[in-house]
Amino acid sequence: MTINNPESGKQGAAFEMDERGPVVFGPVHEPFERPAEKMVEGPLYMETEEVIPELAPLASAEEQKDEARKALSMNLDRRDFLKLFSATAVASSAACVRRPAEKAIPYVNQPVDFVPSVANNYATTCGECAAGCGLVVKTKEGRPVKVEGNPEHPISQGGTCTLGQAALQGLYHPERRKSPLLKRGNRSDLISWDDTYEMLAKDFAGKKVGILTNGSTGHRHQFYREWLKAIGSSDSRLYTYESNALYAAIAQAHSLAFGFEALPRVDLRQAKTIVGIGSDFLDVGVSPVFFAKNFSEARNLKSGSMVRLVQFETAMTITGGRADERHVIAPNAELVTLLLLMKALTERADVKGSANTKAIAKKILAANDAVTLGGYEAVGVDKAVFEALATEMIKNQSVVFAGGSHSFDDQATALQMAAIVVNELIGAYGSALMLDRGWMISPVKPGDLKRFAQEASGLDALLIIDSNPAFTLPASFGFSEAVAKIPVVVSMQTQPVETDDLAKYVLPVNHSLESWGDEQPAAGFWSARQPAVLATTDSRQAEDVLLWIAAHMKRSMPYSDYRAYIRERWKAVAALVDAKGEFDNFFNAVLRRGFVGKLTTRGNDSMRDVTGSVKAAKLPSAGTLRLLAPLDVRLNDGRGANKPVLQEVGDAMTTITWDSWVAMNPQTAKKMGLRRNDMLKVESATGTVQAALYPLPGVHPDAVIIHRGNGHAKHVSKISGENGVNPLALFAKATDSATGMPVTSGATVKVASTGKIFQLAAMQKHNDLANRRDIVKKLSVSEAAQKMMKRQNLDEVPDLYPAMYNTVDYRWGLSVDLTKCTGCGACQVACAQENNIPQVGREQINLGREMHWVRLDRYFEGDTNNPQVSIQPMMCQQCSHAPCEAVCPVFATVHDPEGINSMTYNRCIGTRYCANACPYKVRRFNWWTHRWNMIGDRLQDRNLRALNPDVTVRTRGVMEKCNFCFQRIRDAKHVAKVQDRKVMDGEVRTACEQVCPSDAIVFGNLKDPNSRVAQLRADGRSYLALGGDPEMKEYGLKTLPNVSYVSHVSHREGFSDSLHSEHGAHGTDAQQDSHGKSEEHKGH
Amino acid sequence: MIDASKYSNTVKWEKTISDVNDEILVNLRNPHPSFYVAFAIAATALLVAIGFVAAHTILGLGVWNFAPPLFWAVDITNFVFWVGIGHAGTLISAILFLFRAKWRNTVNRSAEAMTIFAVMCAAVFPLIHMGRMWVGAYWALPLPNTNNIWVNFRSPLVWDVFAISTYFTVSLLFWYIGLVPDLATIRDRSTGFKRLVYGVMSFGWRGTAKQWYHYEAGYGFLAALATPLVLSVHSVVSWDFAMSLQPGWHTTIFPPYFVAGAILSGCAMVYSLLIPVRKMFRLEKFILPEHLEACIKLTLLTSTIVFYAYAVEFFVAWYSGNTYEWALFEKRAVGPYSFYFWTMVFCNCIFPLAWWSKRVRNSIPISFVICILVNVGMWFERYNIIVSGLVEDFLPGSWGHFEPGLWEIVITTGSFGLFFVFFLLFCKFFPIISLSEIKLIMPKPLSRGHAGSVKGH
Amino acid sequence: MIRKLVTLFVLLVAVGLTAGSNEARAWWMWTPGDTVDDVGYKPTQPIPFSHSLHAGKREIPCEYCHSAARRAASAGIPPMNTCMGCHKVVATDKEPIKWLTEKYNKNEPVEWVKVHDLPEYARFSHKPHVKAGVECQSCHGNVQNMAVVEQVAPLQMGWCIGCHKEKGASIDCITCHY
Amino acid sequence: MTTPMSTKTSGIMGVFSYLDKFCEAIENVRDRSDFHGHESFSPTSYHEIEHAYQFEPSPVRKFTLVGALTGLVTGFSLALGLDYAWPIVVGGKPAGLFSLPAYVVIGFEMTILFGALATIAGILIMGRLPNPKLRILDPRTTDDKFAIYVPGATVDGPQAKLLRELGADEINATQAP
Repeated sequence: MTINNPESGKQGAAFEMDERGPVVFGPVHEPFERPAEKMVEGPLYMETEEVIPELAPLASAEEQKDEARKALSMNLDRRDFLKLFSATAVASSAACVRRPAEKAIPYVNQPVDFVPSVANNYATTCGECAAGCGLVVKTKEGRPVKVEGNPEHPISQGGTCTLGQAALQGLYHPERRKSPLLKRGNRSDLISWDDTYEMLAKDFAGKKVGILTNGSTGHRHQFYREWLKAIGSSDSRLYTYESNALYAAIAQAHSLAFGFEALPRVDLRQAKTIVGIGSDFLDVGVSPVFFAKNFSEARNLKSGSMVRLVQFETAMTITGGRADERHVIAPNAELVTLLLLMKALTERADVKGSANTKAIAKKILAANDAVTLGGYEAVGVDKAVFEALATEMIKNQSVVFAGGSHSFDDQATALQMAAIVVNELIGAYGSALMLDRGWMISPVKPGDLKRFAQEASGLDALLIIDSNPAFTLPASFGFSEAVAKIPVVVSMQTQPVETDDLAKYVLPVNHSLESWGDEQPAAGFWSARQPAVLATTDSRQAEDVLLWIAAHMKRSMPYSDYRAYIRERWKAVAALVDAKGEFDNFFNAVLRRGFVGKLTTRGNDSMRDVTGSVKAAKLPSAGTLRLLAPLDVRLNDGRGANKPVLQEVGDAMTTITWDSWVAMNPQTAKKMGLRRNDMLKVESATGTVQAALYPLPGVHPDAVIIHRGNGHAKHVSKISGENGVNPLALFAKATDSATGMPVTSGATVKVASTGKIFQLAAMQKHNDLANRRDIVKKLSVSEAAQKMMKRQNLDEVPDLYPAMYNTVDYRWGLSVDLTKCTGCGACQVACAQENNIPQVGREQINLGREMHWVRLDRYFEGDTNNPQVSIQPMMCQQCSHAPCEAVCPVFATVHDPEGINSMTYNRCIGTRYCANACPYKVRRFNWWTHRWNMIGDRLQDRNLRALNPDVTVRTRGVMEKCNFCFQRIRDAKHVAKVQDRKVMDGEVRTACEQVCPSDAIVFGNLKDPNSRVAQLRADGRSYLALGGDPEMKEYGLKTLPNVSYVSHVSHREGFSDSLHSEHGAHGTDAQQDSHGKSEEHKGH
Repeated sequence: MIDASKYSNTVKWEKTISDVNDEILVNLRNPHPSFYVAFAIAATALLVAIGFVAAHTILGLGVWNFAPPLFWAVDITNFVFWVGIGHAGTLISAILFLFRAKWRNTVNRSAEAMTIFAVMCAAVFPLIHMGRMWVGAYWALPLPNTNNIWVNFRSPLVWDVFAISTYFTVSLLFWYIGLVPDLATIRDRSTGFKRLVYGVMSFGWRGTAKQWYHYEAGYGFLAALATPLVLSVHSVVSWDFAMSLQPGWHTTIFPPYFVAGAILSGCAMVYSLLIPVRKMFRLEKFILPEHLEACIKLTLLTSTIVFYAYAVEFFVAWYSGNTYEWALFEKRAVGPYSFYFWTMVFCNCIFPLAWWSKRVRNSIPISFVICILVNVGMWFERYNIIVSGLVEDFLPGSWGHFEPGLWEIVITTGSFGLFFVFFLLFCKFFPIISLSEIKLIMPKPLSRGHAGSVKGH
Repeated sequence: MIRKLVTLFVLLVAVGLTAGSNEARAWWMWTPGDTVDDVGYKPTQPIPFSHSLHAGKREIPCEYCHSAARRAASAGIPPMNTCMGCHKVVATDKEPIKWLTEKYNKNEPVEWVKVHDLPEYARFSHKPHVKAGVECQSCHGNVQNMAVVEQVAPLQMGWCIGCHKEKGASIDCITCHY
Repeated sequence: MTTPMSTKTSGIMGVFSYLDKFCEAIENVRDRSDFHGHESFSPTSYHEIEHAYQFEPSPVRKFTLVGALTGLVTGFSLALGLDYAWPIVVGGKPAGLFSLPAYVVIGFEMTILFGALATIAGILIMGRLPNPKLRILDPRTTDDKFAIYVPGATVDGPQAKLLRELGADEINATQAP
């Protein structure tokens, strides 16, 4: 992290900010905000209007604004400057011995807040999904180079998900349209923005104009409604749509149950038991980072216990992988399962909840009597399980999460309703679920899609803004047909999408990092969005386009631009948080910090009788294969598919990149005579798709899982076009009646082999631990609680050589908590962005040549039908006795006195001996020249501008690997040196630590015994990978890594024992399929 | 004072030293047509491989088929294989010289030539496998530079650089110093330009008693120096593996095991080269069955050592109780790479057992086939060590799979092309059998009766 | 005959060397190790800006214009508004200043030629060096006496290392290469 | 077959066919003053000839020893010296004496290399090689003949007579080498 102007005061940024004026932040209540445990020097979040006080202290606010305007207008120079600065001029004549002359081109007028080669950070809000996580965008020379989570932001708490982390690749995507497009018949012409406004103004005049847009919790939808009204249409013609149907279902259920359309905010810190019924709250859920942070905190071993996650699911999700108890249920049996749980609860006398709730529960159970009687067998879970669970849930503070994208069927809203009832019965509302204070705003209005389907035929014109329903809705939904009848369709997108094909006008709009805006993730909590860079192509902010159209229609709205609108609306926010003083100061301070809020409260509602919504639950039909089409964690509904970095982060469970795959239970596959990589034909009444098989342990025998996200049309993107398949083609027209959202789970399919083989680009070739004991160590909770009490010194190893690190101030170390890591892959994306790691594409991945500096090793153990999952992030272990260093003939990799195993790229000659010698196999070799400046024929080629200028770009024939983000250590040390102090704990955060939504990674100085990482390393639960069993005086390879792992702790029965028994020796079927036979040593 | 050689009593020579020059140097005039065919094949293989190497230098190493967790595969297999082949020459010249094994005099010249060309083939692989050979060639040597940074003398690869270049230099000197008198012989038999060339190459050797005397002394010292060198080179190469922590690599038995294997492959290669060369240049009367049998005996000896090494390696893997080590060995024997393992075992250990029978030993066709098989087996031994040692090591999450692809095959073939091009050129332009040394073991030209007639009288 | 051969050989070598010398030099230039230093490199700049006048005669401190040196990795080339700060009134009659003013008014930057140029893989930061009290002159030479700036230090790794060893600064590879 | 007769003979070649006769001749003539400066030629290095001359041990061994010791010192000092110039920690092993075992390889290889080069130099220097001025006197000596060259003698001189008595097959007049 870079402090922009360290000389301005030794107090650090946080104080300086407060000195700036009478800015009052609304009190952010417990338990919402994480208390600042320690002062951590953070970045100074710059916003575009700011001026460094010491340089221009006297300028008035008005002048400041002008100055900033000028700075912005200079951005053109800035970009040219960059172009010329970074590009080397053509080599001079051959006679000249010198390197080609480079030009140094300064600004004409340098913005006052600009120091060359020092990063400016801008606080903003992520726009990749509707969750509204806070971001800090690091810009160098005016160019965003890294997106980080805003550590103070209460929603994301510093984390970002895979998708959010990859926002930069969206910003710099070379396929973004350069200009508006007008389509006439088969022709499409580039038109100017002025013509666009003119033509659209004519087209819209006096017509019934509608807007279909993606979810947002901020002022955007309100603006659209105002605009619709202003141009003479009706504000009811705003249709909001998110392909993540969970928003609509939960909001609808709460609307029905409490008459209040919202999503409860979760607080898991006190929870002891979490029950997931087909839930994917750690995968996609409704706010993945917020949930992951919450869950991770609940996973802390506090006074010897931690939250227990019980998951009932059909697919093998990341959430299920974290479960302490996992039950595989039949496809679409979620509602029945929940009813069985409800039954078990109501049968207990000590059940919580009001009498009203109990009565409703009884009624619901009575209405579904037929189902609950025979349910156990159909679901596949014993009655005893529910009874035990009910006891536990009542005894402990517990919560139920139900539903997810893989279980969204026509009973989805009913499922949520039942979940509300169950949560009432266990008293989750008010403790783990907050509906009365700071509830989460639904980004969509439930039922909008249903309304759209009904009203589309009546529209004269439709604006589709930042939404791609042509791809994300099943073809059977009839979206394309409905839209085709609308005379004027305008598609306003940041990137080319399938929906553009339906439109007459295709307008490129700003990426969220180029936009103004805001989100309100929780009621009363506002998160601001400001541009970190001027539009990188000739795009406009969608809202500004609308304002221009209105102006051309002579129906101007009273705002010069959307920023002005936001400012106007934020006056209300200022009032909400009781901000005193100048509004300008307030607004500037908010932009600087990124958010403000004072949680809104409301009274409790008693539950309405919702029996009618939860009747006629259906028993799943056994024996037929059912298709589930979950959202992909990385690609979401397909919006991430054109980003190579996301395609290349493997799916957590299968480690497959770049493809769609068919996940099936290994035994079902075996029975059908199918093997891994067999190209399958998956056929339903409405269509056929072909994808290769991956037998995935833990999937229900009747389930066929194909993730959404891939299968884009060829012309949409060179990267995602014709990559994989879209499973939605297999779904017949069916919707969840309460929300109108299409069903994406449970289509009956037939699966047959095509006889062809398609090599799925799975990064991991072997899937279990092969009975090895010092790789992933596992502990039961009680053991862990015991070990936690013990301090240990992992570096105490008999050694012939002199001790290291005696004379230095720092010894950098990293700790990875295997209990917390979910395997989401955000660290891989962050690492790729920070360290300029190239993407290599399917063929190379198939060979095993992925370049991730951090590998996510996923190990299955135990029952093939319901395996234990361990995920181990494996980055360079920075061994103190590194086997790789001694073997390098040219000192290209040597040991830094501060513990970093450094890699000098320009010294490397490519013998690759180091990589062979590395027992962790974490070194990566550049087999090819990676091209950075264009999307070439190869998918992995990336935009030159997205490169981090602080990190050397590696050439062909060079080894590379994790170096603990040394550029960050370097920067922090320079700052500390200038301030005559040591680097503080938490001042340097590696990209992976920073991004981790689960806080599984901790980096710091091992020489400081009080640093977080030193504490963790000394914790009895920690161990060194391949470090043997130090308690038994057996030290393994004695590589003495500076990376330590905190053992995987789980409530699972016999969890730690599996280490020392034969339990783990049996290879899973997925592995058997790929290797022919189980070839593991069966122990001694 | 003049003893009849012990050998000349047991070996039945049909030729005298007067026949030596005329009949051995026949290659300089008129080789068998098969020579040209062989040369054409070898040259084609070499040229194709040069094209492939050029392409991979331009495109990048990605064209090869190996990938993490294997960072070495067929490239280093070939390197170790050729270094191993290169052992026989200097072993035969130096160690057997010191042991006064006379049969060596018939084969040492071609064996030394083989050594030099094999080491050249070997040295090519570390260079091309880096992809950017110019950088490697420049930096892997301890040269003064503006960076003020030198090579890492603790790296086995730097040891390799030293060992291989020393071995190559010493072998070359040894071979060439042995050639000098023979080059003088050729000079004396030729005229004009050819005479000039051979004259320059022979340094003006005259064959005076003084020269022979210093020559013999120096040759002896060279042999004494080369003896530990022979044993060290493959030890150093084995440390490339043994100095890492990889299961299957990190073992103390590697140096003797590698040396024995190298001698095995070298002797087998000598035999399999001698048979066609003997035919092609009609040298049956000089390279006698007794000499061939001696070569086979040495091969058999080293084969049993190798057999023992394989067994000990397995035993130690089991006895150590190291999960990683034993899992690897188990996998070698029954895992996906067991084909290579069993090929190696059968070719290197089982088939040579047939040589315990004197009939088999003396049957040239059978022995030739077994020698070829031993060479195949030795190639697979290195392949087995490298590939199976890397493919599935410590962390199952990093495991991979490897099968050689087009580039591997073409470049391997090309290395054989390179070898045979040089070897055949050697056979064409140099005496295949050391003229002066074979004269030493032939019946001495004595006036007292039993030594046969002297030419011209 | 020998003489002819030798002559031919020598001729061939000479021709080859002559033709290849530039290429060979160029090749060395790209070799790792930076064998050719740039000492004495003295490119012609767009306008004859004289450090000896500004920094020497007028005694303007280095950091007045290169103000980022103590705060950042890059010392920074002063933006044109820094020049114009004085040259709005100073020496406005001089040709180069007229040219500069014209460019400034047209909002066009001056394209200076970089004199001190490190390879991209060597990461040098001015900040800690300034903090450690290293004089600008110790690497850049007596710029205050130079009418046209030229490179005086080789700026090669060995040179850096020499000073780092002498001053007891870090000589770890990763200090500059990451 | 034979060297062309020259008008100016400066010596004679006594050519022998049999090794035993040749050795006998050497034993007889080696200490004679009228054979001073004679040279004997043989097709290969029969030890009998060396014995006949009763040579001292060859000085080539000194070359070898000096070369090898130089190599040993060079190898170790190269490795250690560069370590002290820039001590770099690799694999937890500090530079210098801690890493000495690794440098044994370098020292050893340099010993062999320098020793071998010195030995070759010894052979060449002691054997007066290469020397283009000294011509071969009878090409058959590299084939199967033995010969003794006596400078200054004539075909009908006493030396020729003695050689003929000792079993020389031919006595040819030759030019000075």
